Amino acid sequence: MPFLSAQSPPAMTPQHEWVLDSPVQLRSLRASLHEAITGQPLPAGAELDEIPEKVVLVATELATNALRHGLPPTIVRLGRHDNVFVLDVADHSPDVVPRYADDRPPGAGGLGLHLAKQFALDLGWYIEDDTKHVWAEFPVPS
Amino acid sequence: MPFLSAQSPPAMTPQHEWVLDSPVQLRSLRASLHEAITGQPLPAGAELDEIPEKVVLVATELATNALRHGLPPTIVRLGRHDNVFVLDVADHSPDVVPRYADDRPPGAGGLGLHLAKQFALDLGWYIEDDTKHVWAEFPVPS
Amino acid sequence: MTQPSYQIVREAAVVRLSGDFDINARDEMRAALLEAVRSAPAEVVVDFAGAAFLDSEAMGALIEGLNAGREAGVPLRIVNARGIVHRVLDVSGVLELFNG
Amino acid sequence: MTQPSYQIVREAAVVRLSGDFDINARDEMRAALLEAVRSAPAEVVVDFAGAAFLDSEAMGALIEGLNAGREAGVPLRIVNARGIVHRVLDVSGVLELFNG
Ligand SMILES: Nc1ncnc2c1ncn2[C@@H]1O[C@H](COP(=O)(O)OP(=O)(O)O)[C@@H](O)[C@H]1O
Ligand SMILES: Nc1ncnc2c1ncn2[C@@H]1O[C@H](COP(=O)(O)OP(=O)(O)O)[C@@H](O)[C@H]1O
Repeated sequence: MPFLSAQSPPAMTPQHEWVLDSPVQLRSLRASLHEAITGQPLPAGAELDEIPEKVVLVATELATNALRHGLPPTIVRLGRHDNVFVLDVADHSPDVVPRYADDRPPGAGGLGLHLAKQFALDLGWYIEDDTKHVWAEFPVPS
Repeated sequence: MPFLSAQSPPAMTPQHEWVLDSPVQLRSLRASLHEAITGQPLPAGAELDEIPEKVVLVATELATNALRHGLPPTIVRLGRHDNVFVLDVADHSPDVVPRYADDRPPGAGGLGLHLAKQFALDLGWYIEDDTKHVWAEFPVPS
Repeated sequence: MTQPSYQIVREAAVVRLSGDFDINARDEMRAALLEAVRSAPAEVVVDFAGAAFLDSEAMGALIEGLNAGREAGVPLRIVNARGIVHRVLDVSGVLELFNG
Repeated sequence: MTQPSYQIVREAAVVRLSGDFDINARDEMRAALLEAVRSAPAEVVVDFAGAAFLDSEAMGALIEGLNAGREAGVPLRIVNARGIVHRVLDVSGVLELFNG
């Protein structure tokens, strides 16, 4: 699966937004994302605890990609649409596209998007003006 | 808590019985107990998986005590009363009683009954003729 | 706790346990731990990854190993204890004796 | 697997990790692993007990450590990976690369 499908954006109203210029901000992004998600009115339960961790991991992967392969600033948005959390990570390099690494030897990178794909319900990207968005969806347990 | 309370036996009809003469039989006791419990018609669920493990641990502790501190044969019985599993371990030394070890230095033993107490819903013992019974109860999750 | 940190312990000894640990295993388990302690490592790592069962008798051997380590100035650490083995070590306070 | 068995590995090196491991930790993490490998131990135990987060970049450093170990004939093992750290290692197949 070399290419992520270029899908239309999931409808959502962003509720939180973070702007990053450097990887050192990833740590506080995680703390703040985790707080934003667990602060939501959600049903209690063990399975639920995994969702914030998955969102935090995928956000780290996509924001790291945006910082490494795109142009700053990197804008991370979190929103919710019905029973789905939508994470959207934007950078300003519309000409370079995210693609699943296929044949890299172990240690040569290329694990990030594969991991994101495994932890998210759905993963895609789209271009809007001069901005590239990579987005991921997660279930809100009901 | 130096003494286990000498309580009257919980009403139960034993459904399984194992006779042990030696600690080498503990391993097959565990396998067979585990099978007896998981073979019961029980509701599925994560919490449930802990019950067989707890029964298996407490059975090992009580049977080891019977083999070490009592006279053979050691008889292990498993029964069910409403929503409770009853484990009964009998030996033939009615004169020596189980008691919680209180002030042994680490490494000098005396952890077994404390552990059994923590893993069982309830723990007690009684004498019947020339036989001492130590029993433990466990919840059957509903 | 979020800032990453690294500690390298050289010349450790690893005791890798597999199987069921009850009274039948007690003497051999003690012997393995004492052998590891006697080799005078910087620390002994007791790896329970393959252990499926642990009772109070086997914990007795573990504590004897710990005591021998204390006398010899060799710390022992427990790793990879899972499921019922982890609960038994935790509930009895033994995990704390080791890794505390 | 129920019959108890014991394996003692002498002169192991333990790399104990704590904190969050992402791209910011990558270089230091690689350096720690390479240092442990270079000390020519019988094996390297990478202990994740204190690690709360691990991403693909940090896994990159782990795999570089593994590759260096393979060249030097030093096996690396991962212990105490839990929660999201365990899932990330498992789902990506890295756990298998190490302990397989
Ligand atoms: N935001 C992005 N902008 C441009 N290219 C990207 C972006 N995200 C991913 N890519 C491309 O997709 C590839 C695979 O990404 P990933 O699986 O995260 O691995 P890695 O970043 O370690 O190379 C990257 O090497 C890069 O070429
Ligand atoms: N079945 C039994 N018959 C006689 N004495 C027992 C029995 N079970 C336990 N005891 C007594 O209770 C004490 C505490 O038991 P336990 O907590 O299992 O520790 P340990 O068996 O390691 O000494 C034992 O030392 C023994 O004196």
